[in-house]
Amino acid sequence: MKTVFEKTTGLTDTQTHYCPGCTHGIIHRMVGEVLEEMGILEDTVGVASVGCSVLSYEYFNCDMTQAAHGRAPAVATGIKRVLPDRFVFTYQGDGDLASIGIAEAVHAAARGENITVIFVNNAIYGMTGGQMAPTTLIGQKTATSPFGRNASLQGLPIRVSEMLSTLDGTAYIERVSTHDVPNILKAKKAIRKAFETQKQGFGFSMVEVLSSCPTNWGLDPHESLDWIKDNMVPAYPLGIYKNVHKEAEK
Amino acid sequence: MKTVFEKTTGLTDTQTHYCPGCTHGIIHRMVGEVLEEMGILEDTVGVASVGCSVLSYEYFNCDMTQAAHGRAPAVATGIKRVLPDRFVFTYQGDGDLASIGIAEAVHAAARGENITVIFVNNAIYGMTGGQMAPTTLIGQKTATSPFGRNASLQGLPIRVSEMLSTLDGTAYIERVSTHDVPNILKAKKAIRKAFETQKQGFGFSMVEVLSSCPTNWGLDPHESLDWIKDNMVPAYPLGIYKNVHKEAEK
Amino acid sequence: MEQRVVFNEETCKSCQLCVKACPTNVIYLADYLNEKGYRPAVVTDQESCISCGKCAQMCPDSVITVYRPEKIRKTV
Amino acid sequence: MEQRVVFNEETCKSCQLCVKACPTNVIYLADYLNEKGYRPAVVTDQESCISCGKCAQMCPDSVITVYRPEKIRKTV
Amino acid sequence: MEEILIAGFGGQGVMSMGQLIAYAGMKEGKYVSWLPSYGPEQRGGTANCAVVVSGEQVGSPLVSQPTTAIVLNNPSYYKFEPTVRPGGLLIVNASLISKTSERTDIKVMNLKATELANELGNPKIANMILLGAFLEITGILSDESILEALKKVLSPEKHSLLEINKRALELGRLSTKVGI
Amino acid sequence: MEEILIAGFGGQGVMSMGQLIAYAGMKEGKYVSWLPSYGPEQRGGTANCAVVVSGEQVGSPLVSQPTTAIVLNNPSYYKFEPTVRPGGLLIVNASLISKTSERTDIKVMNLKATELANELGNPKIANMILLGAFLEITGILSDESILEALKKVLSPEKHSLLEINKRALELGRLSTKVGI
Amino acid sequence: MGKVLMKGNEVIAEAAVHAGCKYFFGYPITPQSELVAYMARRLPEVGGLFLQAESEVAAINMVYGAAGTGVRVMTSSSSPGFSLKQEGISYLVGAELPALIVNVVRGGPGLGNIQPAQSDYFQVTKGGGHGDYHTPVLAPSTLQEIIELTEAAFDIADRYRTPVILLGDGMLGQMMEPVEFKNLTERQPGEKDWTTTGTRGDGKPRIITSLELNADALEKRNEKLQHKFALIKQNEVRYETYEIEDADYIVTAYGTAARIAMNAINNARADGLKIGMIRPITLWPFPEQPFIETRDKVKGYISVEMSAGQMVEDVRLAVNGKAPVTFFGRTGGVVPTQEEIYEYIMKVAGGVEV
Amino acid sequence: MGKVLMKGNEVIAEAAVHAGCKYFFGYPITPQSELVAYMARRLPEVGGLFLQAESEVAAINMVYGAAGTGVRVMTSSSSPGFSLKQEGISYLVGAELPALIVNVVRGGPGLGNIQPAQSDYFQVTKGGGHGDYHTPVLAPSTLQEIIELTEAAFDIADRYRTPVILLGDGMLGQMMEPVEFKNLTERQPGEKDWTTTGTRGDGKPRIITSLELNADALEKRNEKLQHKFALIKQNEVRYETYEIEDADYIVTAYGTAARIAMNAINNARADGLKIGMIRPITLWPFPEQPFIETRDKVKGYISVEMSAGQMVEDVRLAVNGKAPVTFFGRTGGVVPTQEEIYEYIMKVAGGVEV
Ligand SMILES: Cc1ncc(C[n+]2csc(CCOP(=O)(O)OP(=O)(O)O)c2C)c(N)n1
Ligand SMILES: Cc1ncc(C[n+]2csc(CCOP(=O)(O)OP(=O)(O)O)c2C)c(N)n1
Ligand code: SF4
Ligand code: SF4
Ligand code: SF4
Ligand code: SF4
Repeated sequence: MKTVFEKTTGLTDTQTHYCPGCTHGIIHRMVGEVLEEMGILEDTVGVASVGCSVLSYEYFNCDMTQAAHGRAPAVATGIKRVLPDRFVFTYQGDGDLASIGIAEAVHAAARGENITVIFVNNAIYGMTGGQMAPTTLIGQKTATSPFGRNASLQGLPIRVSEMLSTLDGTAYIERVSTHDVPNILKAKKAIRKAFETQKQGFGFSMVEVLSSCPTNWGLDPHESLDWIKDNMVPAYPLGIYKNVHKEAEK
Repeated sequence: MKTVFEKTTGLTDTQTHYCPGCTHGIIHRMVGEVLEEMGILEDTVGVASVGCSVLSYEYFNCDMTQAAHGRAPAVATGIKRVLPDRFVFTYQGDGDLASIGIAEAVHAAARGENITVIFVNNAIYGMTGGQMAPTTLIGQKTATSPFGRNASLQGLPIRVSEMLSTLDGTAYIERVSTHDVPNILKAKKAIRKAFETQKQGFGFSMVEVLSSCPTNWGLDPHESLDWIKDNMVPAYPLGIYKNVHKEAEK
Repeated sequence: MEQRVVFNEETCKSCQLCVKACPTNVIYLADYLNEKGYRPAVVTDQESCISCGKCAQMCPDSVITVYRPEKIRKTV
Repeated sequence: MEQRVVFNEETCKSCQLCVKACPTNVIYLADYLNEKGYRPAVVTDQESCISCGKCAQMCPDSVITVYRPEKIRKTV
Repeated sequence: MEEILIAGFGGQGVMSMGQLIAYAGMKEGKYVSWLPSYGPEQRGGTANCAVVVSGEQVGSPLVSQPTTAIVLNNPSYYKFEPTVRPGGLLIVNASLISKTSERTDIKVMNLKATELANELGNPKIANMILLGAFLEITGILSDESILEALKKVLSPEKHSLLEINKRALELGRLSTKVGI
Repeated sequence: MEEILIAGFGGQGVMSMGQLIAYAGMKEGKYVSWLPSYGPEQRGGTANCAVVVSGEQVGSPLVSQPTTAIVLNNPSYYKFEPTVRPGGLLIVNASLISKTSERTDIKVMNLKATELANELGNPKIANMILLGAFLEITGILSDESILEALKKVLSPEKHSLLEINKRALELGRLSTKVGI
Repeated sequence: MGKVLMKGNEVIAEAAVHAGCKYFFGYPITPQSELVAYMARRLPEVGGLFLQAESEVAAINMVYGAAGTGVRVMTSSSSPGFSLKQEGISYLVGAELPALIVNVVRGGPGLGNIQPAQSDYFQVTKGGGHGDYHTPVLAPSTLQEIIELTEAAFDIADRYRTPVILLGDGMLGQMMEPVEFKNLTERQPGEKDWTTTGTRGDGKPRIITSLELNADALEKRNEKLQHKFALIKQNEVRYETYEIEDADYIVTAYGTAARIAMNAINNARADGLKIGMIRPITLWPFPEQPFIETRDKVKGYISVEMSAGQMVEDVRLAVNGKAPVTFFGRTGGVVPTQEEIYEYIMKVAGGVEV
Repeated sequence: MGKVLMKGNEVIAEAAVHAGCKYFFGYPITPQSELVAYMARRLPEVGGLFLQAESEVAAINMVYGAAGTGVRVMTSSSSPGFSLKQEGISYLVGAELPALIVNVVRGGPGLGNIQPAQSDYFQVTKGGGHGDYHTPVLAPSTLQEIIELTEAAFDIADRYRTPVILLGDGMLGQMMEPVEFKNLTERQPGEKDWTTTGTRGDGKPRIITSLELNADALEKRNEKLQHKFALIKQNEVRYETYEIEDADYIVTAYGTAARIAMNAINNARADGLKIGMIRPITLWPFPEQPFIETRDKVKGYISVEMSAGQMVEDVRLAVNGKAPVTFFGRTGGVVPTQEEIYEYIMKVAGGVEV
């Protein structure tokens, strides 16, 4: 028998605390696989943020630092500037990156920090029990938008990939999804590309991954995937927003 | 004799503390004139930020609140949400808005706060004695980029108007300059347009004004205007980046 | 017949994403609980598994290992 | 001749932006200091001023007031 | 003073069981408190709440040695079975918990509540059956108070569920006698 | 202990005058300190610095009652003329300051330093002329120390300016005698 | 209205609404998120406004803006988020703006955990931000008291033009207990002649600022602040005493620790020991008086805290060496049981001094 | 190298470089901007890195990241900016990361002004952030001492895995004074077996975190921290005494206030009064010993501060009621003159107790 698929050594054996069907687990796996496949697990320092993924430091099989809420890109900057030859990535939710941490994200991007940001957009705050995120969709009900997000009250969702792509320091930015296998395969390619970008020293790379939160969306895991497809993908178009590799080819 | 030009009642009689030839004074005058001309001085609350313009609360002839460094858009949000029928504006430098305060700016913009931001971009920190701003040009020497700003070390300048324009909550964004009389006249029109945007309740309006800092650039006032024209304008193209009025016409 | 798809049952959380992802519908939830209190996903009809790996791609908890039978070349 | 362009000399900071902006080159710096220690901008040749207001547009310190003579219509 | 600990998976209704007791206690003029476990750890594992019903002002709402523990799943059983105060009561949902307590210093009640609930046509009200048993054995609160509390806790559109809840309570009470 | 206050517009070289004194004092083995006024208020108005030259460890580098004040513009004159310690010295750049002190308890030296500097061909070295006068009257430091300090303070490419600075110092000394 | 069963976090929110607070700016954080969620639902009902800020920093500055218009406004957070508000709190004090700031304390330092703690005592009482300032700090110990103190907080804030801190902990925030909202007349802030709402009708432009470049002038302002602090010390001290008249030993504790300690004290009394309690309700100003009145009579004080020992310093300052002061504490989110407090009391009062 | 004349801010920077610090992350703020500018020029010369952060919040978190790799790293700020670092400092303590944090204090609260002050004493000594923590605080009073203490700060930071604060003020930062960089051997941090630099060669993955969801486990960690704090208290207290042996009154002051007070004391001695001085050099741990040794002999203590009275609390705690403690302070950026301190001493020591 040939092994078609087995658990990556990029992850530890610790079982995750994520809710059943939460796609954080899929994204973890992909990152772990990329680190394993590129052979850089030993040369990587990951930065866990505050959110459901805070304990990701127990799951990724590499050195990990836990950062204050929103500050992962600053922490990553501190690490990378001291150790420019290591791979440094952050793993951040949308509350972490797009709300409290948008300044650190914008500036790491603008400085062209040679780091990789895995940005998990699940349109909600998972960890704290389902509050509105900057990425919450119009009409979406959350603990802090109980009547549905209302554009005139709470404004419109921030499309982070689009926004950061306007910054000259960014090298690779792609938005992908986890709602089915073909998209997951694409997502992994994007993550690989992002780490390759870092390897080549091109600067700031980010993969925005649309992810589910069955618990706080109040849907079962499979419905959640449909919700991503039907509601999030239209609001957050998938695709490559910045590609230094393309530009380099020119 | 007919009066062609006299000092606006939008400004108090207090003499400013700005350096000779600093264009902060011109921008103050334009804002004061717009408030006077629109007849809204009594209905306006301005928010002074931290930077050379911190004392602008003594110069604008309307109610003023002084905000912590970078937080003027949050303070303005607090005021406007309580008093939606008043005009609320912030007056912020590029250190204040684009560096420490970028999160508050992005989020006020994303929420579509119905406020007007006067964003004075002089490519440097004036108040603290000439340190690098996020808008400092490549190669520009400052106290904290003594060898000239280096893209690979300090990243590339942030073009704030371009970035914020990607946010759906923004209604009017224009970049103007103060380097000669025709541009000053255009700048004033833009400021007027921004306040009109607020009047009509369209959401977030911002005018980015390219401004000089003769003292910290080490140039005389007139050379400084040339420096804006020759160096800043190419890096920060003038023009309208977001125009809800145009869209409304469609 | 050898196992084509193996579940580390103790780590399964019953989310059923594998169940929905499987093109041949061979995965189902067992009628017992694992230590964590979840009904683990299982496959009994191993022959029907086509070793496509989709369940494993979809599983958030890296529960699944997938094998493909070697092509057996017989030289007559 | 009436004053077309009037400087509030005490508030002038000698920056000379008005001097450069003036299309008729009538503004210059006085040879005395104001209380703040600056040589204020002044115009003596008021006739040459065309009341264009450019100096005032350019002045960061709102030092300048500009007047235009009324057109005097004589009915013969 | 009753110090009650109720534990199980999230979704088994352990939190609302506790709130019902507290509510009913309040209605009957007692001092009460309710304290949930909270935070992310409850996600994977167990959720629990502590209820104190007392004749005096409640000091600590924390319950470390319950007079009664009601446990609805295996992990909760292992965690709380040893903590029950000598002389206290342990109520076990035997449908989901295989172990039986060997403690002799406490009263143990094993109830196949999920099966019973299924019989009533709604597996979700296993918690009410356990509650009925608790009320029967301790006798600290009347069914009326509990049902009044239920009316408060259920949103109006769910008042149709009152009836089945009532029946579940009764079944729970009954089961303590017939020893199901 | 000499407590010196030097004040004028930014750009008149008041800060560097103070640093030269401190440097020279240090070279001569004295305890010294130098403290600038700082912050935005100096932009529009006056800049000043305080220098202490002492035989003992300097406690406060602040100078509220100077033994010598050197003032280079009107606002500084008004601010500091009254603060000079009785028996102290006030040196005034009379080219830019019209008032004359009427105090009789201090020594006042009015010097048209800017005119003198213009005569030397560089209006910017008025400060050095005033410094020369200060050194001559107080005698606390030698010209050598000041010139050595100047070498430290001037960047190498500006060492060509040493000569004119030296002449300015001498002119300042001289002027106290001839009473220019 | 009768008694209702509510979560502490929700009680704070509802009490604020009762106190006339219509504006809330905040950011979610466990264990106070229910407060934020409650406001999101509740404030629209009373014509108020709830806004989720992008961060705690933004939230406190939104509060600053809103407070400047004269309305009653609040924010709330828990320890790490509260730390982020320090600059803003210092600004509120400097600009003399009234507001309510809630800290539902959790285990620290750093990210710590989300369990109940009292380890932010220093931060809230000594001034966690820069500059010479204090803010009144109210520490309820029951949910009913939350109602009373939330209202008092807004009144004090307006009366003295100062931010006020309501200090709870995860247990108080998460627990339910019967509470009654007595027939309150909705309170309104009095006339404020310093607000920035546009000059319309009120004359000359007004300025809200904490800047004063001139040192002498800033010192004048600071003297005014210090005078205000002295007034608050004089007028607003609150505390509760229990059986201190004949006490040999006095336990001192606040908030959650106090309610648990109370049980331990009752048990000790039942066992014949003369134990009393001083429960500070205002942590700043700290109630020195009951200590001054008892310090020459008692054999000692025992400070019980859910911290490594913070309030105990204020106890020592109040006792001023006149009697021994010992400390019992649990940290990191561990809530002490009444049994262990009882044991500690027995150890100390039984003669074994610690 | 001989004596050189430098600004205090630059001395801090150069001393840090001498101490082997090659990484600086910071944000400009008066009156410490020269430090930032100096580092921008200087660090590239030694193969180090200077990075201007987008804010103080980002700066302290960059420091957190860099500290985790094991290098010597620092940031600096002044009061409002320092307030913004509180969450980050609490994280550094929680994750046990060594770093140097400089606060060149200015007048507050709020935006205040940029003149010298000592009004952040509480913030730095009691823990301005959340949670049970302390950080060593070193307060130099001359520019020469800055050199010594900056080096000590890095050593303490590494030895105990803790952030250390160097506390100055606007005057110390802005003034020039001769200093001498003695022939220092460049210090290197020792081996660190807890860094996250990639596992390459060092085995299993390592984790840097301050999170511990389990309360009992977090309490264990906190006990470890408290143990560390106790060790620091035992080993690292620094202070200077002056003529305390025969003193009737002892003035206590630190930093700038101490150097000014020293002149006043000398004048008082010259006038025949027996005045001594205790100058705390570490503000935390506070030097209790010299107070304990003198408190039964002296007639009183006078705390002189550029604040409304903060360190005076620690003095009271150390004196513990054994002698009167009075306070003299100026605030808002006003630096006291030696004359007024002298007068105050005369008033107190002359029998008029305040
Ligand atoms: C300074 C601070 N503020 C708030 C929190 C509380 N908090 C923890 S996680 C979180 C939001 C997480 O949401 P997101 O980043 O979207 O990640 P998710 O949990 O959805 O994966 C918040 C607000 C905190 N820990 N620290
Ligand atoms: C929290 C905080 N950090 C830093 C400062 C110091 N500071 C004052 S103004 C300023 C920068 C101002 O630059 P900019 O916004 O560009 O305005 P300009 O002075 O150039 O007009 C800084 C860093 C401060 N006051 N508060
Ligand atoms: S709360 Fe949401 S994001 Fe968090 S683990 Fe559960 S499903 Fe995933
Ligand atoms: S420092 Fe620059 S920005 Fe500030 S007032 Fe002077 S010229 Fe203007
Ligand atoms: S996807 Fe994984 S966790 Fe979910 S049911 Fe299948 S095997 Fe279990
Ligand atoms: S532009 Fe204004 S300030 Fe400048 S010189 Fe002319 S009048 Fe004076």
